Amino acid sequence: MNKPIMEVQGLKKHFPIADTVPFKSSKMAVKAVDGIDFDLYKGETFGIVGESGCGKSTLARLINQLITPTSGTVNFNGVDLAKLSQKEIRSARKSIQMVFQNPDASLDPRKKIDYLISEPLKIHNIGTKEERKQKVVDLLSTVGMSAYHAERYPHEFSGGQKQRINIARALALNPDVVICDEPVSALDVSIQAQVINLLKRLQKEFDLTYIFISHDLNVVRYICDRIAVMYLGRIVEIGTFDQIYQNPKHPYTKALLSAIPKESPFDKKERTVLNGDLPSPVNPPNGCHFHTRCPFAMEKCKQESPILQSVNQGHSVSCFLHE
Amino acid sequence: MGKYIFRRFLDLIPTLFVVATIVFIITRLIPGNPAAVMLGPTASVEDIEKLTAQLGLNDSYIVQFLNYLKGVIQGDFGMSLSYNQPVTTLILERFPNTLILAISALSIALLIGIPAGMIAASKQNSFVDYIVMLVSLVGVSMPIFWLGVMLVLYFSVNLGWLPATGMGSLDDGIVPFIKHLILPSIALATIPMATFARITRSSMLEVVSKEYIKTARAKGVREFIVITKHALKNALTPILTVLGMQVSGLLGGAVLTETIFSWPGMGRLIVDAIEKRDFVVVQGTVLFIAIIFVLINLLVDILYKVVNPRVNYESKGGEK
Amino acid sequence: ACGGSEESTNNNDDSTQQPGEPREGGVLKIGLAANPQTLDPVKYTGVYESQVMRLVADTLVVYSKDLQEIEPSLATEWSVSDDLLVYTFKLRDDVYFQPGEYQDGRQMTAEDVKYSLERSANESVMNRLRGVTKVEVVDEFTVDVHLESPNAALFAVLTDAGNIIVPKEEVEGWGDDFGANLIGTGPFSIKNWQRDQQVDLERQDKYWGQKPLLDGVQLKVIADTNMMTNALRSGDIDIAMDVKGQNRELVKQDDKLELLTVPALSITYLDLNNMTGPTEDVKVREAIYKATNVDEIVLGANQWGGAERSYLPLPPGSWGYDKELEELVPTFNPEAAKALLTEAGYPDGFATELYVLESRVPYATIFQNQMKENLNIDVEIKVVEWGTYSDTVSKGNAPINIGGWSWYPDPYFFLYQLFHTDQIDALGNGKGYNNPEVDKLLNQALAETAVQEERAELYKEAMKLILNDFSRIELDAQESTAGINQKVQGFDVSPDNSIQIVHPNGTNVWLSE
Amino acid sequence: MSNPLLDVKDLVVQFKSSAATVNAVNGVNFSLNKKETIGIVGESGSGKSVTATAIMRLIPSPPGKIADGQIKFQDKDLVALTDKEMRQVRGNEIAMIFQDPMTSLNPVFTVGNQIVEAIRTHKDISKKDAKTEAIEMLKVVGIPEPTKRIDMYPHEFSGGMRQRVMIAIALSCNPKLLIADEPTTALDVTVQAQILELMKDLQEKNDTSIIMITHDLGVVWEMCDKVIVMYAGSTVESGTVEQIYANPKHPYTWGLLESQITSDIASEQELQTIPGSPPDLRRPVPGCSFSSRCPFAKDICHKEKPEVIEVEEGHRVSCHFQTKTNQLERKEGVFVE
Amino acid sequence: MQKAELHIQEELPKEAGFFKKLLKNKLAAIGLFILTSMVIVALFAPLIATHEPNSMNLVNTLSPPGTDGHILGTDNYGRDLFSRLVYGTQISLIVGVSAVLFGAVFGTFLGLVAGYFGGKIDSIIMRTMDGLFAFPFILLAITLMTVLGQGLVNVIIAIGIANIPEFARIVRGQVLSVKEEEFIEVTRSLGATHSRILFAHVLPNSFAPLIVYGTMSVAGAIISEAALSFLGLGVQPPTASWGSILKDGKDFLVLNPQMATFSGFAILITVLGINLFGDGLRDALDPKMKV
Ligand SMILES: Nc1ncnc2c1ncn2[C@@H]1O[C@H](COP(=O)(O)OP(=O)(O)OP(=O)(O)O)[C@@H](O)[C@H]1O
Ligand SMILES: Nc1ncnc2c1ncn2[C@@H]1O[C@H](COP(=O)(O)OP(=O)(O)OP(=O)(O)O)[C@@H](O)[C@H]1O
Ligand SMILES: [Mg+2]
Ligand SMILES: [Mg+2]
Repeated sequence: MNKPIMEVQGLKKHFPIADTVPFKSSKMAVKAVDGIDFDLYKGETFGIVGESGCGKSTLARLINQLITPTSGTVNFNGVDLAKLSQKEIRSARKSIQMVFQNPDASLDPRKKIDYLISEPLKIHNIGTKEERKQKVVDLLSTVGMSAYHAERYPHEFSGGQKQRINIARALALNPDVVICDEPVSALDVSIQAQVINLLKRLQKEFDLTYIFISHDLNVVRYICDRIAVMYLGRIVEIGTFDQIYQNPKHPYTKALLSAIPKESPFDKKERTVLNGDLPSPVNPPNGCHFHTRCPFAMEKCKQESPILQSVNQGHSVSCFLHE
Repeated sequence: MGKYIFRRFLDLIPTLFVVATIVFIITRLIPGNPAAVMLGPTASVEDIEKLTAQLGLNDSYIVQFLNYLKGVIQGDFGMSLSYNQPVTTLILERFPNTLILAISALSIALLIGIPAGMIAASKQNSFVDYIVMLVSLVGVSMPIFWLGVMLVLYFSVNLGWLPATGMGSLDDGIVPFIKHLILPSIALATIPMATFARITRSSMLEVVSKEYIKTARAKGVREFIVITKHALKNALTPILTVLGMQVSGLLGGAVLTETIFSWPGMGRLIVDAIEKRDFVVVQGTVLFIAIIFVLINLLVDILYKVVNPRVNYESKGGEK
Repeated sequence: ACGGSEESTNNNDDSTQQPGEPREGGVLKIGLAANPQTLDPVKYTGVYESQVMRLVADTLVVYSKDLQEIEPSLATEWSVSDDLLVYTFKLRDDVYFQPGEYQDGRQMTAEDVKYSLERSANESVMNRLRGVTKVEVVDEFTVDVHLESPNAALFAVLTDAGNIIVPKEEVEGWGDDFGANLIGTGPFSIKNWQRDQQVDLERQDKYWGQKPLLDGVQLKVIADTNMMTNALRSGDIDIAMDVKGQNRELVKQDDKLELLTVPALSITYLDLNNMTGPTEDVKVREAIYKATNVDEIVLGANQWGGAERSYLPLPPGSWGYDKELEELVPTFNPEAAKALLTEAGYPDGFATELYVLESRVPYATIFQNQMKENLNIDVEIKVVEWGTYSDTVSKGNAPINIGGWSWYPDPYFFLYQLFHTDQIDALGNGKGYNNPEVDKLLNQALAETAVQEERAELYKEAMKLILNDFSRIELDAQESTAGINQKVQGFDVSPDNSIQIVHPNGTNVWLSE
Repeated sequence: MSNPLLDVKDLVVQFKSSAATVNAVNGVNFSLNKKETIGIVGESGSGKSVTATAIMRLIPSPPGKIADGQIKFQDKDLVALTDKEMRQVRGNEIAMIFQDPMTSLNPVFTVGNQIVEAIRTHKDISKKDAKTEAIEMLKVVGIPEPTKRIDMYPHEFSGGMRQRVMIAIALSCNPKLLIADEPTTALDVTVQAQILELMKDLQEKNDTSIIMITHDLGVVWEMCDKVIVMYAGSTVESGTVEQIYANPKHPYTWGLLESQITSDIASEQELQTIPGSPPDLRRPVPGCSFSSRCPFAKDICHKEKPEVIEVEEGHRVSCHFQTKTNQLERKEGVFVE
Repeated sequence: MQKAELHIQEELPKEAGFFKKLLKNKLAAIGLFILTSMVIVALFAPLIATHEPNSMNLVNTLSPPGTDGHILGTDNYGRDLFSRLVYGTQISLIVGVSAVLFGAVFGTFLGLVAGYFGGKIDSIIMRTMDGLFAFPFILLAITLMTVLGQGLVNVIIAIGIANIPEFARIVRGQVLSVKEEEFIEVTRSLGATHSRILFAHVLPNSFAPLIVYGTMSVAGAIISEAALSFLGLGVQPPTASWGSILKDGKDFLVLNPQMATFSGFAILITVLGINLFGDGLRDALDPKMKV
C-alpha cells in the first residue's frame, strides 16, 4: 500500500442551475463536489460516507470521467484520465468499473439480462459467445441468482435483483477498481452478506480496489479499510476505519456515528438527530460548511474554511478544533 | 438556452447560403427555358430569344448567381419573371392564406388526433382502439384529390351547405369565410390527424407502463389527469416532432388541397413557378420556406426542452 | 364518330334563350381555369389572361361570332393601301376610358391607338404586332398603320388581346404594376383582384356599346377541371369553361345546367421527328400513319365526346380548311403499313420514345398499343411536365410527341408556325419539317395577297405537300365547351375560347334570376 | 380489540408471460391495527413490493393480476372495489412510498408540481397555498433551500433527495395507512433518523398505520410493532418485533438474523449467509418453498406445504418443525428440540 | 468464482422469442398474413390475373364490375381492372416499401447521429434536413429525373430522399430524450463506443415512433409514385400501378368510381397490413408487452 493506484486532486463539479427554463439563465451553480483530494491504494477498500446529497455519486462519476470536472484531476496509474483520448479512456474504463446507485435506471429496459451482463465482455472483445454465456451464468450465481434469470427483462425483477444484476455486470470485466455506489442498500441482509463476502473474496483473489459508497455504517465499518467522511461537497475527515469509528474527530463524523440505528428491539439507545437548517450546495455557508449545525462552532468557523490536516498517521480532519 | 437560441439563429446564414446555391443550380439544371415555357406553345423562335434576353437569362450563370446572392443579402428576392412583381410581394400575398388554412387544418388534426390516440392507448386492443386505427389508416390511404372531390360532391353539390371552392374574403363576413375554410381544412387535416393519432397512441403506450405513472395513480390522481398530464407530457416528444413536421409541411403549401379548393396559397405559387420555370419565384419561395422551417424547428427544439427538461443539445449521449 | 356528336352543334340560340325580357342586374360568376398573372397587353401570355382582358378593354376590330369575318369594334371602318403596306382605320368618337388612378375617364383618341399599337409592336413579348413599323395619327379619330412588308394576317393579329387600346397615363403611371391595374374602354372595369382567387369586374356605365345588363362579373380561378364542374353544379359559378371528359356527362345530366359546345380552333396531333431517328425516313412515317387507327384513338381519348377526328393541320373552323384534301390522308391499313416498314428496313420494328403531357396520355397509350400490335414498334411513353416537354420538343429531341395547337382562324397561325423551316427551333416545328416549296407557299400567302380566296388556294397547295410528307399524324379537332347554369341568358361559347359577355357582335348576357 | 385496519388474507399475485406464470406473491397473510407499524422483511425478490403494490391495486395488468385473496381495509375489500372507488382510497387513505425514487418521480415535472398535485388532489386549496405547503413538506423531510429546490426537476436531485421527495408526497396526504417501500435506503443515518422521527410524529398525530418494507433490520427494530418475514412469495413467519428478534421460529428467519452485520463483527470474520438460491417462482414447489435451502429439511419438507401455526400469542410460523407440541429453537446457530 | 450450472433442471417452455411473440399477437399475424398475400399476388401476378393487363378494348371501357368476365370491371381503355390491380401490386409494393425503407434507413442514421452527438454535428445535419425539406417535392423529382433519368429505382430514390428529413426528425427527437437516460451513462461507463451505445441502446429505445411513422408513410409513398409519373419519373403507361390507376380513376370518380375505389382499397388493405404488422413489431420489441 505504498504507491497510490489513483490520485484525486482538487476535484470540483459545479452544475449550473436554472438552465431548465429557456431564456432564463443565471450564474448560480450547485456545488456538488467542491474540492476533493484523496489517494486510493491498490487493494484497499475506500469508503465514502456522508450526508445524502453531499456529492458522493457525483464524485464517483467524476472519477470515471463520466462527467467532466469543473476543475481538478484524476490520475489513474499515473495517467491523468482527462488527458486520454476517447479510445484510451474506453479501455481505461475496463479497469474502472462502477455500480450505480440506481439499479432500475441503470438497466436498458429493452435488453435481456444475459445481454446486459455480457455486454462489457462484448465491448472489450472477451471470450467466445459460449464462454460469455457461461460467464453470465457464473456471475448470476455469484450474486445469488440463477441461470434462468438470464432470459428475462429488467422490469421483471425486484429492486434487489436489479441491484445484483448491476453488480454482476460491474464484475464481469475483472476490473482493478470498482466504484460501488450504494451497492447493497437494496439487498436483504442475507444477500447483502453474500455480496459482501463475494466482494471481499474477489478483492483477495484479484487484488481489487474498491471505492465503496454507503449509508450503512455497519457495512462500511465491516468492509472498508479507510473511510472518507463527506459533507457538502468536501471531505471533512479521512482515516482508517478504526480511526474513524474509535476516534472520530470531526463533529459531523461524531453526529453520524451516533445516529446508527438500533441493533435490536431491546436496544434503548436514542439516535441523535442533527439540528439546524440544512445548508444547500447552491449556497454553501461561508467558512466551515458545517458550522451552521455544529455544536462547537466558533466565530472563526464562520469566516474561514478549515483545511484537511493530518492529526495522526493517515488520519486527517478539517476542523479548527483539531488544528 | 439563450445562447443556444442565438447560435441557432446564426445557423440560418450558412443554411440559407447552401439552400440558395442548390436551388440556383437545380433551377438551371432542369430542362426548360423560362422564356419558352412562359410564352406557351405558339411562341416563335424570335419571341423566345427576345424574352430570354429581356429576362437576363443570357448572362453567364456566375453573373446571375452573384446578382441573385447580392439581392438576397439586401433582402431582395428579385422580380418574378412571369408575374412582373417582386417575389416578396407574391409571397406576402399568399403566405397569410396558407397560414390560415394550415392553422385551421392543424387545429382539427390536433384536437381530434391527439385525444383519439390517447383514448386508443388507454384502451389498448379494445374496440375503440381498433376503430381509431382503422379510421387513421383510411385517412392516410385516401389521396387528397379523392377525398377533396368527395367532400365537395357531398357537402357542396348534393347538400349545398358549403361552397365548393375558393377562399372567400373576410369582407363578406365571418360566416362565409369560415364556410369556405371548412372543406379544405378537413381534407388537409386527415393525414396529420391520422399521424397524430397513431403517434400519440404509440408514444402513450411507451409511457403508461412507467413507474411514475404508478406514483401518480398512487397519489389518487384521477385517471383522466394521469393520462392527460403525467403520461401525455412524457409522450409529447414524438408528437412535437410530428407537429413540427406537419406545420412545416403545411406552411410550405399544400399543393393538392390548394389546387382542388382553389386556395390561393404558397403551394400553388411554388408549383406554378416550377411549371412556369419562374426561377426567381422558385428561388425566393424555397429560401423563404427554408427560413420558416429552420425557425419552426428551433421552436420545436425549444419545446422539447420545455417538455423534457433533461434534453440537452450540446452534450453527447451519456455525457452530462 | 363519337358520343358527343349529337351535342356538337351550336344550339344555344334555341335552348338558352327562354322567353322573357332581358333583365338587368346581377353578377355573373365564371370559372377561370388558371390564375391570370398579368393583364398588361404587352406582357400577357395565357389565354386566361386574355379572357379577362377582353372584358375590360377593346381592340380595333373583332371577329364575328363564327370567326369567319372581321367586324368593327373601336374602329368603325378601314381600308388597305394597294401595296398592302398601309392600313387606315376610322375610330369611334364616343369611346371613353374607364376612370383610373392617372386619368379620370377621358375620351379615347387616335393618339391612344398609336400609343397602344406601337407599344405592342415594340415591347410585346409575343411580338403580337409583328411587321408594324409605325402608327400615324391622321386626325383625332383616324390612324394609319404602316407595315414593313405585306402581312395578310394583320387583322387577325389586331383582334388579339395584346393589341387592346390602353391609356398612356395609366401605363406609365403604374409602370410595372400596370399588369395588375388594367384600364381600358371595355364594358367592365376591374373592381377588385384577389390574386390566385378571383377578379371582380363591375359594369362600366360610359361604355360605348350596348349597355351591359349585368351589374358585374366575377371570375373565379378554379384550377382543377373536375372541381370546375363541381363548382358549377353546386352553384358557386354560373359558367364553367372548357368542360371535358366525364364532366360533360355530369353537366348534361344536371337539370339546372346546360352544356354548350362549338367546334373550336384547336387540334391535336402526333409529331414524328423528321430530322433524326427511324422516322426521318418518310416511308417509316407513312407506315406509322397507316398503322395508326386514328378513329380508335379519338374515340378512346374522348369517350364522352368533345372532339372529332381531324385530317388536316387546320381546324375545320378555319377558312383555309378544304374538305377535298381529306382524301389525301392515308387510311388505316396495318398490312400495307407493315410492308412499308419492312421496305424501309425495319421488319421487326424498332424502339422509340414518345413525349407527352399528362393531359394527352390517353392518346399516347392507345397509339403505343397500336404500334406494338401493328408494327411491333416499342413506344416508350414519357409523360413530362410542360417545361420539359417544350424544351425537349423544341430542341428536336423528341422522337415522337403529341401536341395540341389552337390559335386564330387564319391558316397562317397554324401552318406557318407548324411547318415553316423558320420555326424548326420552336415548339411548333420541333419535329423539324423542312420543305422549301412549302416555305415558299407559306411566305406567298402571307405577303403577296390580302385576298382571302387567293390565300386559301396557296395554303391548300401547301397542305397538299405537307400531307404527302407524312410529317405528322392529325388526331382530332377539339370542341370549345362551356357548362352554364340555365339562368344565364344570351351566352354563346366562342370557338376561340374567349368569354364574350358584352360584345360588339351583339352579345349581352343577362341572368334570369 | 376492534377490527383491524387492514387485513390481508391469502393474497396471490401472478404475472403471466408467454411461457409461464410467475407467482410473485403466493399466500401472504397479515393484519394491521390502527396506529400500528408492521415491518415486512425478507429475501430480495420475495414479493414485498408486489404485496404493497397489490394493496394499492397498482399491479401492472397485463401481465400481472391479483389472482386470489382478500385485502380488507376498513371493512372494504380492496380487491373488489371498482377503479373509481379505489381511486378514492389511494392517496387519501392509503399512501405509498415507492422503492425506486428515480423512476418513481415524473421526470418532466418539477418536484414542486408533483407535491402540489398530491396535496391538491385531496385538499381543496389554492395552488399558492398548496405550494407553500409543499415547501413546508420539503423542509420537513430535510431538503435544504426548499424554496429553490421546489422548482427543480428530479434528475437534478441526489438519490436520497429524491427519496425524500417521494416521502413528502406520501406524507402530504395524511393517509390512514402509509406503505413505505424501502423509504430510507438512500439516506444517510442522520437524515434517516430524522425521517423516521417524522413518520412517528405523523403516526402520533393522525393515528396512521404504517407498513414498512425494509432490509435494514435496525429500522425494523426501531420503528415496528410487528414484523412479517417473507420468503418466495409467502409469509413464513410473523409476530411482534420482540418475538421475531428473540425467538424466531423459521429457519429462514434465523438465517436472516444471522446474516446481519452488527457492530461486533470483525472485518476478518466471514459473514454468515444462507447458501443456495430461492426457488424459481414460475415453478410451484410441492413442499415448503425454503426446503431446498433449509439445513434441517426432511423428506416431508420437500413434499408438503407446512401449515401456519400460532406458536404463541400473535406469533405465527409455517414450518414443519414447528408444531404446537414440538418446536425447534434457535440457540447459538444450532437448533434444539 | 465457482462454475455455476448452465442447464436448468427441467425444461420450462422457453420464453417466446421475438418472432413467436410477433406471431402470437393476433393483429400482427393478420398484418403478416395480408402482407404475405400481397407478396404472393405480386410474385404470381401472371397466374392470378384473369386478363392480359395491357390489352385494350376501346368499345368496352369503364364497364362496371362483373361485366363480361371482368371481375372488377374495366378501365378507361377497356383493360381488365382486376388484372391491372394484380400486376400493379408489384410496383406499388416495391415502391411503397423500398422508398420508405430508403428514407427510414438514411433518416434514422442521420437523426441518431444528430441527436446523440448534439452541438455542431446536430446543427449541420438538421439544418441540411431543413434545407432538403424546404425543396418542393416536384422540383426534387424533376431534378432527379433530369440527372438520373426514368426508372423504378429512381422513383424509389426520389420518394425516399423526400422522406429522409422526416425520419431524421422523428429519430432525433426520440434520441434527445433517450440519450439522457441513466442506462446510457452506465453503458458508457462500461467502456462502450459511441456507435455501440447508439445502435445497441439508443436505437432500440427510439424505435416505436419510427415504426409507426414508417408504416404510415407507406401509403403516401404508394400514392406519390403516381404523382411522379406525370413528371416523367414514375413508371410510365401502360405499366399498371395502384397509384396510377387511382390517379386515372379520379377523372371518372362520379359516374364510374370503380377505378379509384378498388385501387384505393388495395392501398388501404396494404397499409392496414403493414401497420398491423408494425404494431405487432413494436409490441414484440417492447419487453413490457406480454402476449
Ligand atoms: N412484471 C413482472 N413480471 C414478472 N415477474 C415479476 C414482475 N414484477 C415482479 N416480478 C417478480 O416478482 C417477484 C417479487 O418481486 P418484488 O418486487 O415484490 O420483490 P421484493 O420483495 O420487493 O424484493 P426487493 O427487496 O429486492 O425489492 C420477483 O421475483 C420478481 O422477479
Ligand atoms: N445534473 C445535475 N444538475 C444539477 N444538480 C445536480 C445534478 N446532479 C446532481 N446534482 C446535485 O448535486 C448534489 C450532489 O448530488 P449527488 O448525487 O452526488 O449526491 P449523493 O452524495 O450521491 O447523495 P445520495 O446519497 O442522496 O445519493 C445534490 O445537491 C444534487 O442535487
Ligand atoms: Mg448518490
Ligand atoms: Mg421491492
